[in-house]
Amino acid sequence: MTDLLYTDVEESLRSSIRSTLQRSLDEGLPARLADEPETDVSGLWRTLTQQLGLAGLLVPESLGGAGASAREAAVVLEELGRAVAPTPFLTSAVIATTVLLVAGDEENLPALASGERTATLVLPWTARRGAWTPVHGSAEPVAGALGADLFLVPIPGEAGGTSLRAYGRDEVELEPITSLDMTRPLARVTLTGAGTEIVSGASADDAVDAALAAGAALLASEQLGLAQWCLETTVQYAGTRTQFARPIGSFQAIKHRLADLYLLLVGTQAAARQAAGTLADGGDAHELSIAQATAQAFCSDAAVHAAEEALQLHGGIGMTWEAPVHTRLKRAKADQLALGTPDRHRSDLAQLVHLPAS
Amino acid sequence: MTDLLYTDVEESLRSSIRSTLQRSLDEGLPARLADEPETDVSGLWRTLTQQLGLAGLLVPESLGGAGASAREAAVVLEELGRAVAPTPFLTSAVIATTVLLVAGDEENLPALASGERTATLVLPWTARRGAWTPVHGSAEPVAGALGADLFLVPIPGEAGGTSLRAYGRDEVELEPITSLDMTRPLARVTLTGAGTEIVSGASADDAVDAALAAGAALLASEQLGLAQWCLETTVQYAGTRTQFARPIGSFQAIKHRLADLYLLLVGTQAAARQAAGTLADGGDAHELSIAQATAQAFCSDAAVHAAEEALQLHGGIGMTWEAPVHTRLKRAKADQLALGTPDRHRSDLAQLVHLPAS
Amino acid sequence: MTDLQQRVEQLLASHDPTTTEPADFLGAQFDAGLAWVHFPEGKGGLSLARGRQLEVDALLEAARAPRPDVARNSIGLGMAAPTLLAYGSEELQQRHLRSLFACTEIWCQLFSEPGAGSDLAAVATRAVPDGDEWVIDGQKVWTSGAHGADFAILLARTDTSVPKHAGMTYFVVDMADPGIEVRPLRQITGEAEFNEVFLTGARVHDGNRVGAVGQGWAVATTTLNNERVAIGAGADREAGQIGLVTERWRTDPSVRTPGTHAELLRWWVETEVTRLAGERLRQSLEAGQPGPESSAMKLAFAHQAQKVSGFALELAPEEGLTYHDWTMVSPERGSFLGHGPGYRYLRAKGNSIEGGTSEIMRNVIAERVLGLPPDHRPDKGIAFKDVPR
Amino acid sequence: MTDLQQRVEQLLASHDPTTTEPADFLGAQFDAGLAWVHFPEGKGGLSLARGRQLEVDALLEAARAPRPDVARNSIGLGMAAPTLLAYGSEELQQRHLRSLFACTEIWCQLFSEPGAGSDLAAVATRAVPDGDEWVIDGQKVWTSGAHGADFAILLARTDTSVPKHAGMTYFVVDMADPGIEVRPLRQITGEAEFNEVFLTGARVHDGNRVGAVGQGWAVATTTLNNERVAIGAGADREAGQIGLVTERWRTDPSVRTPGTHAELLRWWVETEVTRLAGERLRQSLEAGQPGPESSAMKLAFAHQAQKVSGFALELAPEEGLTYHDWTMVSPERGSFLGHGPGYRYLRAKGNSIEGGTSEIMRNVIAERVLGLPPDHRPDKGIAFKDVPR
Repeated sequence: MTDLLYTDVEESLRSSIRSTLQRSLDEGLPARLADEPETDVSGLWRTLTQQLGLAGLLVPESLGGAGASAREAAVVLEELGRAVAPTPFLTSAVIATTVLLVAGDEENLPALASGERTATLVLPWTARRGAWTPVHGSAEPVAGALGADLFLVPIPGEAGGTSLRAYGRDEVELEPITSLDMTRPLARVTLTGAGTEIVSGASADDAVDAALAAGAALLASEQLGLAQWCLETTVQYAGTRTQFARPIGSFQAIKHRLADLYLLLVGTQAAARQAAGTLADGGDAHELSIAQATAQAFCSDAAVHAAEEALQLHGGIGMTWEAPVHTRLKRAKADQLALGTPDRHRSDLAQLVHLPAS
Repeated sequence: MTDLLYTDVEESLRSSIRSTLQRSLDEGLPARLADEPETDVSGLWRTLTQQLGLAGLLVPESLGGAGASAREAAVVLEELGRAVAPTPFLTSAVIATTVLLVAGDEENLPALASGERTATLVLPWTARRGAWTPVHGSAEPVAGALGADLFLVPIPGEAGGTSLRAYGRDEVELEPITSLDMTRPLARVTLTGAGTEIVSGASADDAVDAALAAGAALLASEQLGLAQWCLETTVQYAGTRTQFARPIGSFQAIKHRLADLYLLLVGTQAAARQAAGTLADGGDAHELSIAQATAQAFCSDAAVHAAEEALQLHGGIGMTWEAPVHTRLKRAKADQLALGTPDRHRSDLAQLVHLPAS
Repeated sequence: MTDLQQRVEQLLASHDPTTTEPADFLGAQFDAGLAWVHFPEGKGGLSLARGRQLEVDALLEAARAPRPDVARNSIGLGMAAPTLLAYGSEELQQRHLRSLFACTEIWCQLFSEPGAGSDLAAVATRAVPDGDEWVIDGQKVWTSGAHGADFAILLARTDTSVPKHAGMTYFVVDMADPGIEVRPLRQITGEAEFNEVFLTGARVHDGNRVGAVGQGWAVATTTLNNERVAIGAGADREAGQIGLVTERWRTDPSVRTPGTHAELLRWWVETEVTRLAGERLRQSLEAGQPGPESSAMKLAFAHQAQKVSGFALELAPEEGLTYHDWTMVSPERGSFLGHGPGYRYLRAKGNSIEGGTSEIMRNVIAERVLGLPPDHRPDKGIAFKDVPR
Repeated sequence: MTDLQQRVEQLLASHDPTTTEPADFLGAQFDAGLAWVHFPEGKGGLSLARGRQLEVDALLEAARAPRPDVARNSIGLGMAAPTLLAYGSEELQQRHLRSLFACTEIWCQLFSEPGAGSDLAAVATRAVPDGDEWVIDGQKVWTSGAHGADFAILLARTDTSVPKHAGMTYFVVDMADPGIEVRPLRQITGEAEFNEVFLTGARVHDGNRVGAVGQGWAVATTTLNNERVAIGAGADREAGQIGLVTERWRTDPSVRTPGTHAELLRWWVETEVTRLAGERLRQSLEAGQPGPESSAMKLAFAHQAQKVSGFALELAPEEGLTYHDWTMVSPERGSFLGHGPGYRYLRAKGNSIEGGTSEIMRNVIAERVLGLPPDHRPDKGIAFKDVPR
């Protein structure tokens, strides 16, 4: 079994990120991005990159990175998820970085690792391992494209295979899409230049699949962090909000719902740690896929449920724009749809664990 | 819209049955039947038949019956379900009677209507409209066979069609099956005689289908009555059982669960009344089928849930043989499997309401 | 032809539904006793059974007659009218019922407060007598349509020396009073469909009191029972969120997967059963008065609207990731089925909060329908001013 | 080779696992400190980390050495042992720990009463001092294996003049006492897996007291925390009810429908995640002591066992309508996976009741893990004898 707990190093990384986010991320920013989508949020990413080296976390030291593993990246995502921080960590430092690592591209990685440039994989944000098609001219909705410098695009290559190509900012056209979650805004990406081929054929497919799999595996940790924020915030609110001359958290029905939510998060945490741990350990590809699909099938719904319960138990307050609960609900719902819905991951699992439909 | 309420006549029928059952049905009998399956329960049926004419409820007056409709039969089933009364009402007075009525058999109906004889349709108790096959030699598990005098069996006829035949007690062999619900014990029925043909071909299929549809439509009312007993009994228990120096029904988590159960039964009642009412009204066959499949898809699970909640909220007491809760749980679970599971009825609905799978 | 049909014929004959101004037609309908046939004569009704209104409405519908603007004046029509009938003075009834039905008066509701949400009886807005007037100070919240309303029904505290339920009084307030300030309250959808309302020295004549001083809770309960009954009476099959999903399913095979099919069928059954339950409730209400049973319908509708609207996003995930527009607007009326799937998902979250949270509905069912013993209420029997807050 | 491995080698060398009597082998394992390595030396352990027991067990397993009969003596091994270690006198520890591990002493538990189920602290069984003995009178219920047990752990009331939690004391009771009568208690499965136990003037020497007089609640909490942790630590994938269902699915295509497939996959994911959560709990327990967190695992296992065993009947409905046998028997040990689908469905209903109901587990999580404020407790601070019952 992989280690499902957190190491001391991971806990210390968590503290650093949490305190940096507390200092550098204005709590009102996530909601404000809906009204002011042009707000420049690059300062936050710069801080996280320069102070904590997050951009190059998964990049080997030889290429200017920290040489850390998926376990550490998962802890980062838990904290970014808690805060619904608008950063390109998942899209650039996890997914695009994995594309380049698996494709063996050493040219672009140093700039990504240093945070000098950010990249994104150009596919619909709903794509998942084994369930995507090469891009014909344009793709939408693409996450991490707005603000990116480098666009990694699998397109139909010669002779029917996939050609994985890198495009600069001047080789693509971006149209922002009004998104349910404006802290991870989406865009339509249209290819206008020729790009540069990185790899082609099976190697291209493998790189894209590995990146989508890593994204799905680690998205579970973002969902975990977000869900834990929802539980903790709601427990705190229920302990202080008074109705009927009692804190509402003393009402047994509220207590039992929060207990059930705690139980759900115990599972969410285990599933997310399993996906991150097995990804870090490497090992049997089939077991990795099971862990990833299980994590996405479970954690996606769990995070949505946590955010929905948080909203409901905050009552009218939760329905207001002013309270921060809605920013988590929007991220949770968008995350549920990202990188494959739970329904799609369950049907992957049916294949993986030999439970045929008929 | 069909009338979803109860008429005064129906309410008065209900009172008669309830008081007759209170007088004539020993509360401990349902559980005792597991230990003493040979117990003669025909006295109860005789009382219900002689005093209330239940055996001929659906039979026209010209054939010696009461000429009542599915609405009244539904009320009877609500009361029989509450009490988990071991009677052949559903199998003989509803299903077998409908077979004969639709087949236009006037020979056997008078004896059924008077309660002199009871009959059963010989098909697995899981059969449903459009999803059964003619019996080759034997069938199991068959409900209502033990104690029956007349066996209505669709068998493969000449030229590939169905031959619907009546067999006497001496033309079949019965092997009792130890059943989850011993108040409606099952059996294996083997045909040993030749029987007498009632109808054949499409008329035979129609009679069987109509009977299974009526059975499914009215089983919902049995499930309703059973579920209401569970709610009422549990509300009463929760109001008197004290733990932590409070009646457990004053704990909000218990209250909310019982409120949710009430809500579930509001739906169960509406669905059951719709199935009974549309069946009684006649009218559009397609709408009837929708009402029946909806009722079975919903009420089956609802009754199981009601019984499961009753058991859980009775705590350790509920787990004992001595408490009557388990008799409802066993009937509810058996009813869920009877005449088509909710899953099967939902897939019928997909066809009926044009929501194709792919 | 029944007497009722004759009356409708007469109305249609005397007021051509295609040319008469809506307000005039509705006024004439009120005068003919055809507004609410179960109301008394002279007050918009004919003292008939509640259910017979359906006959009138069907005939008027067929004649394409003007109808009251239920969406814009739901508070007035659905809540203020039955409350005024039950508790209002003759003068209040005469002054408001007709205009309210004609929708020349739009109404809003000033009940909830920041500290009195689920615990509505904890309203702290004070009404202090001053001659034959009352002076009102406090803050109300979650008021829909306050910026366009002419009148409000208000629940205020008139006595803090008695337990909370005993110290409230119910008023009709003129929203034009200079002591009333309305501010938009933005929701998670981006829209400001509701308002906060600040009352600072607002004045109300004692003639605008509804019910006795201290009787406010009973009056408000009538209002709320009528609110809850309004939800979901007698809808068509596949009405609401489920209809949008089934339409998508039928017209767009690309959304179909075996897993979503199984889920779709479950929601189809649940919503169909709830529709039947709503119809059953409507049938029983045609005879009687709304009671706590309608709380169950509100619970079911909220649950299903939320689940089905969430499922809709999973069904078409690329579309689900988008949103129609985040620009803050103050719509004249709320919409549950408008804009796009993301909006509907977010807006449905309010269904289990507004008009009494689902938790409060469950309390109501448990205690008032099932008769379960009450939970601990530390403020029971304690003067409002002495309850720790 | 580690020191621990060496010790195991020595044990296996001195006691041939294939020929030594199980009780002798287990006694020797205890003496070697290999029974519970986290226990102190001389008491079956070596004061090592709890998790290192796994190494020992793996080696003994590989050598096919006799293992303690966990099913028959789960109360002794899982609950009495850690409680005796934490609170028992040196003499009690010396007298019982070794025999208990060797399973020459079988234990049962006398906690619950007809009036003290969820509210376990309401036990009314009295223990009255008489010289250096205690005289016990009362009725216990839901005792598994009472008819075959040698000893029992008992919670009894020794002082009714203080609030309920303060007036209990914990004892070890010899089940051979003539004042103890055991009657089978039949369950909904038809079996009598549990007992009612009637204590009438049963006598217990004060040396059999565990912990101080009045400390019984704290001692019992240790017992219960150890009970709950025993549930579901580190199982294999598809262990339990889900494995029976997946096996059926894989081997019998006739049960497959699109709807049940969707449901099967949901249960597969849920049970797999709970397995991982159990594994994570096991990993964290290797370092620390069981705490209230394990309540969450018990909740999850009970819920899933019930749902999946119910689903199994729907999957094969003809079989689901049958039952293996209703004859009343008193099995030596309970079985969750035996007999047939109907039995498993019924037996699983007990999972959310025995060892603390799911409702109590949720209270524990809410108050002790999440720190939510307590609910109203009318008996708080009131002498047991003055609490209305």
